[in-house]
Amino acid sequence: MPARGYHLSKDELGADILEVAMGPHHPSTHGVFRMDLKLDGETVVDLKPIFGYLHRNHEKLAEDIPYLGCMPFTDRLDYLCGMTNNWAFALSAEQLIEIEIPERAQYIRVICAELTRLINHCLLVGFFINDLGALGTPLLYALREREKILDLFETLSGARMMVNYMRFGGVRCDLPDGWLQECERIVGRFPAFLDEYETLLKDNEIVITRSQNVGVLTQEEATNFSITGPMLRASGVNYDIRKVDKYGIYDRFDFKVPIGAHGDCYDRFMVRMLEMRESIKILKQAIADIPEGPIMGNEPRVFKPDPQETYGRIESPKGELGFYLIADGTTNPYRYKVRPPSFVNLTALRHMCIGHKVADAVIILGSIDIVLGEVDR
Amino acid sequence: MSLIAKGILQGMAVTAKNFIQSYYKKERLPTVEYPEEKSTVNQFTRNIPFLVYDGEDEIEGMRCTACKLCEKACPPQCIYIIKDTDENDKPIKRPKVFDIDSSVCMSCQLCVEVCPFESIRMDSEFELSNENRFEGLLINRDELLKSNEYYHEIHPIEAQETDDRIAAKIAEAETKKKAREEKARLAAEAKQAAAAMKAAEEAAAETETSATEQAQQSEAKAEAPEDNPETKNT
Amino acid sequence: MSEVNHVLVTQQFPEVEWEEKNSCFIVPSEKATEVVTWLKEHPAFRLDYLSCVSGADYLDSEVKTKEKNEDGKMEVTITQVPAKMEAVYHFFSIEKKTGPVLLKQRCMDRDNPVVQSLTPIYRGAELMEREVYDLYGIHFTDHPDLRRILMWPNFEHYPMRKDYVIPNDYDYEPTPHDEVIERARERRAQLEGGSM
Amino acid sequence: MNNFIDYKLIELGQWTVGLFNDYPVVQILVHLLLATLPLTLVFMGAFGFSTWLERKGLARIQNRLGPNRVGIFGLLQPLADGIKMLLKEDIVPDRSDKLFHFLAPVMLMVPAFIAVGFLPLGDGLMALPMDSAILFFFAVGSLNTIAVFMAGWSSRNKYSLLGGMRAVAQMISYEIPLVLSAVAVIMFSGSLNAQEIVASQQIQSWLASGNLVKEFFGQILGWHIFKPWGFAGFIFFFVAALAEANRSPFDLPEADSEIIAGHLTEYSGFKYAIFFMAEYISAFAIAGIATTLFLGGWSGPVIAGLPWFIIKMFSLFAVMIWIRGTLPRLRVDQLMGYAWKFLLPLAILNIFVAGFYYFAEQQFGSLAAFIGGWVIGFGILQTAAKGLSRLNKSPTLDGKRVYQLVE
Repeated sequence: MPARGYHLSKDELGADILEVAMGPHHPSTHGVFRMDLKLDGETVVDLKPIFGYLHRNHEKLAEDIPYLGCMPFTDRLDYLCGMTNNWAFALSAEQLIEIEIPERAQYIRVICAELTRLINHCLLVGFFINDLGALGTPLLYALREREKILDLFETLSGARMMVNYMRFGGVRCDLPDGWLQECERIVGRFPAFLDEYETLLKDNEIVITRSQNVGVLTQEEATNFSITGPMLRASGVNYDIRKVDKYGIYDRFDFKVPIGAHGDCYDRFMVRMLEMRESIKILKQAIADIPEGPIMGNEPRVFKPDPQETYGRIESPKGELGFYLIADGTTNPYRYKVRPPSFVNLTALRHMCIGHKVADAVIILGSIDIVLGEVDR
Repeated sequence: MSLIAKGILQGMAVTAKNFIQSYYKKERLPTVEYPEEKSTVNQFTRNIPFLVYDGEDEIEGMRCTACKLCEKACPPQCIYIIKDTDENDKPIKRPKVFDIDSSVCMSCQLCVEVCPFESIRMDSEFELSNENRFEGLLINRDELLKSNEYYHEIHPIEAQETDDRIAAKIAEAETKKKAREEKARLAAEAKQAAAAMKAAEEAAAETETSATEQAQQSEAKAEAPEDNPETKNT
Repeated sequence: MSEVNHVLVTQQFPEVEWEEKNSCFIVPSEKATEVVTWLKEHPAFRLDYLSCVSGADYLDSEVKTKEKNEDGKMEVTITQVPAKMEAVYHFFSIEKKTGPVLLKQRCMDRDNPVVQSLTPIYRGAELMEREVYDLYGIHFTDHPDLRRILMWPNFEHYPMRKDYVIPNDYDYEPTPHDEVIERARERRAQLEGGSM
Repeated sequence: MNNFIDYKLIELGQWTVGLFNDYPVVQILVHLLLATLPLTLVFMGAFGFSTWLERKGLARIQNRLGPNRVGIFGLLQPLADGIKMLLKEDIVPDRSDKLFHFLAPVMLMVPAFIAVGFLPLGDGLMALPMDSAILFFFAVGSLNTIAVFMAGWSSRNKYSLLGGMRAVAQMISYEIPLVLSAVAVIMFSGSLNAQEIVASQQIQSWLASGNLVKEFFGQILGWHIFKPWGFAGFIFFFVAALAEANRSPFDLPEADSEIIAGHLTEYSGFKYAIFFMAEYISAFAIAGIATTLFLGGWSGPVIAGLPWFIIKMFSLFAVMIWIRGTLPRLRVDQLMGYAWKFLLPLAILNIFVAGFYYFAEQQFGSLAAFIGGWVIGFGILQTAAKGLSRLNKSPTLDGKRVYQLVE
């Protein structure tokens, strides 16, 4: 039977190359993302990522809105981590107007950011194992735990994901009564879940054979590809913006940065598991130390910063999330640029996938941890 | 890997534990069966804005004055306000049209934060599905208007705070008003006294100037709070 | 923001300009590769990590500066700022944990902006430069794969440019505001009338 | 005797056939119907029940509730699904090979039902009584490779094609360890007849002794799984059976996270349902044959016969569900490597172990052979497995890792 209907091209030896468009509607491209694969049998010989299916030109929108109005839009960048997105934007805008943030607000910000890290990492690990082919079980355990933290966010800010909680100079509202106790209880129980999760997955022979030595990025490559976040640390680079920039009050907490040695998918998975444990350490300290006091400096809602440029960045769960703002003396930002971690991390996708099997391409994509809201913006 | 893979068996033990515990541990089965059983809506939940009115009558008790601050603050521009006019085409402080496009609204609460009259607040109603994609999702003024009692029901703490704030404002306005009246009275008395004094002491003509000055000063003070917008509104 | 030892750079490369206001280097395109390689290798900088590539578009504008002259009167001076486009690079050093160092490639020709691509040196710039090309229309020479990235391939405009006019596409996605519906209807009638 | 259910069923059948003694042609037809119809109906029902069981079990493993809307405990869900599938549009891709696209589900279902016919459901209860039933079972079972490949090729979808190719490679590879691990059993019982294999797993001397306790344990202790080679063989057989039935962790032909649904991508409506049914019935068949070969077939205490067979078959199926709810999927090259480099040598070694065990039993008696077999035979197998996995391991795969925590 002739192979009519398949897009086949030949490689230099005359063998047939199968071109597969994986996505934009595919179970494991994590949104509307497309990979144009060229396959020799099952081996990936070329890969082209195609973006833009979720593009809404959020940067252009922001140019017509006052600074504060941009805040709810940042929630929708990486829609799993509203809190850290808020913080990154608030941090950059606070550099423009140079205001003091009250002590209590700083602590609340740290607590929220670390809770977000827990949410993001446990979801990512769940999806990663789902991409490996486990029928959703680890994912649903992760979702079960995430739900509790989302409930916390709902009590705090009124929304589960689109929090819009941080403001320039502080946070929107104070912690409700009993919130800290509830948070402490949930954080205290989290390690038990992590233990269960590790028993389920860490030593699993199939997980090990599938993910070790797949999608390896060496230290030099990772730096050169501008990789950030857990992915960079899995490659063995000790670079955590919480430690380097010490933004907020991160210098007050005692925590460590987990470092992988191989830079493969298994390391990325384990680094995230370990990061969750470190986040719990930070959370416990922050909950114990949080002072009473005001939560907001007295900054006007609408302000006109002097013409200047600023770049603020934080360690979001996915990597370096930066906001590059150009102010022109009006109430709206002249230029509002997001440096999205998952978009930049995708640069290395092609490099990591070539030579592996189709199934590996899927888990490598999963281990990068992308959210299309942030990639396409 | 030997004949029996230890990691796999460990994992299977975990799933077996979850399977069994899901029958008797609430923590292991967090599912809520939605239409029959609704998960308790948190009192801090926000979804779509609504307008608060006081008392019985929707229109009379409306707190909104159509100042359009929320319209300006709304990032996706889903609020649409037209000021009401009376029969003489004179604008009155009340919206004739107050539409919120719930398909566009992103529940950011910025409108609530800018509202100086504590009028627009967030609802926690989440069953907003509608058959009509366009007109059905456009919520108009009459649908948006909800009583203060309803507000107390869904957000008790916040509503109490709002009420306290309003009460404080009213009280402040009252005291200011009283102070003003008091001062006016005092001034009038002082004037009278001065006049009397003037009359009495025309012949003597001694301490006249100082009394007039005093009266003028207190009059100026009494007039000052009149410009305060908050006192006007309450 | 940490202090940048800019004198070192301007001594080495006299073409490189140091802009005090935004504390950034303005590098002519033809020198960009050389400067960046030097910065990457030099022990005082070791800029091994390119964090962010952004574009910026400035139209012709006037800047009013108020100054007190000798008489003590406020005097307004108006300076014309010509239109320009910039590709802005934020560098950090992972090794020395310093940064950011800003580097701008500026082109005054807004109609056909061309700058030097840094992708051969920092592979992480690949997608970000493509994005700048897509949204601003800045061409990067030596870029390995300069295509549209977020917009579709046969899209003609550059949406982030300041003079980009947002098309009236209410036809496709009407919202329930009466006014908007009316506008959509008008436009549809206009189109139908035109085509028929 | 305690397997009276089987005898009653056989008697019922004989009585029905006896009704038509005067019409020999009709009698043959009735005989055929009696052999096939109950089997078809029972297994179709079992298919429905098992989809419910699977969905419910997976849900509970994942801390969900599972289907609970249609009928009590959602028991009528399979029926609702069936009706839904029937009402759905049957989409055939425009450029597909329509004939083969249509034939593939049929082609998959027929061998699945034939394979079920070779299962010894009870004492004397067998739809297709045959001396070489086991051989035929494997022969018929390997036909579904062709069906899956037909489905994959004729759909003209790249994912289908990949799925079909994977299916062929996988099923052919796993056929070999599957049959080889059965060979040990066949060697030990000296017959290809399914009923005789079951009989060889009953300790006949204990059953005839009249002692109730001995009768009780005589039905259990003889199962091959309690012997070292039987235990190892059962593991090999079960693993290979998972691969043969396309069950997780070997569900590569329909790997949903990689190639959408593999060979099923372009199937919809009732054709999809037939695929589904055929797959479940082959899973039953393979669970049934594993029961026959290693778990003593229908033999069991108190009510030997059909009930025990069904219990064992469904337990194996439940284990399959459990595995599906736990494990991620293997990669295609690892899957092949596992079959050829690990299972195959061990299955061959297992045949030798079984042979030695047989002679040891003849020479030193059952108990000595049992203890010696577990110590020596299983030790050999275990060492071989460890050695093989060390040989196969890629040099860079280091299993457990230690992570640095730095400031």
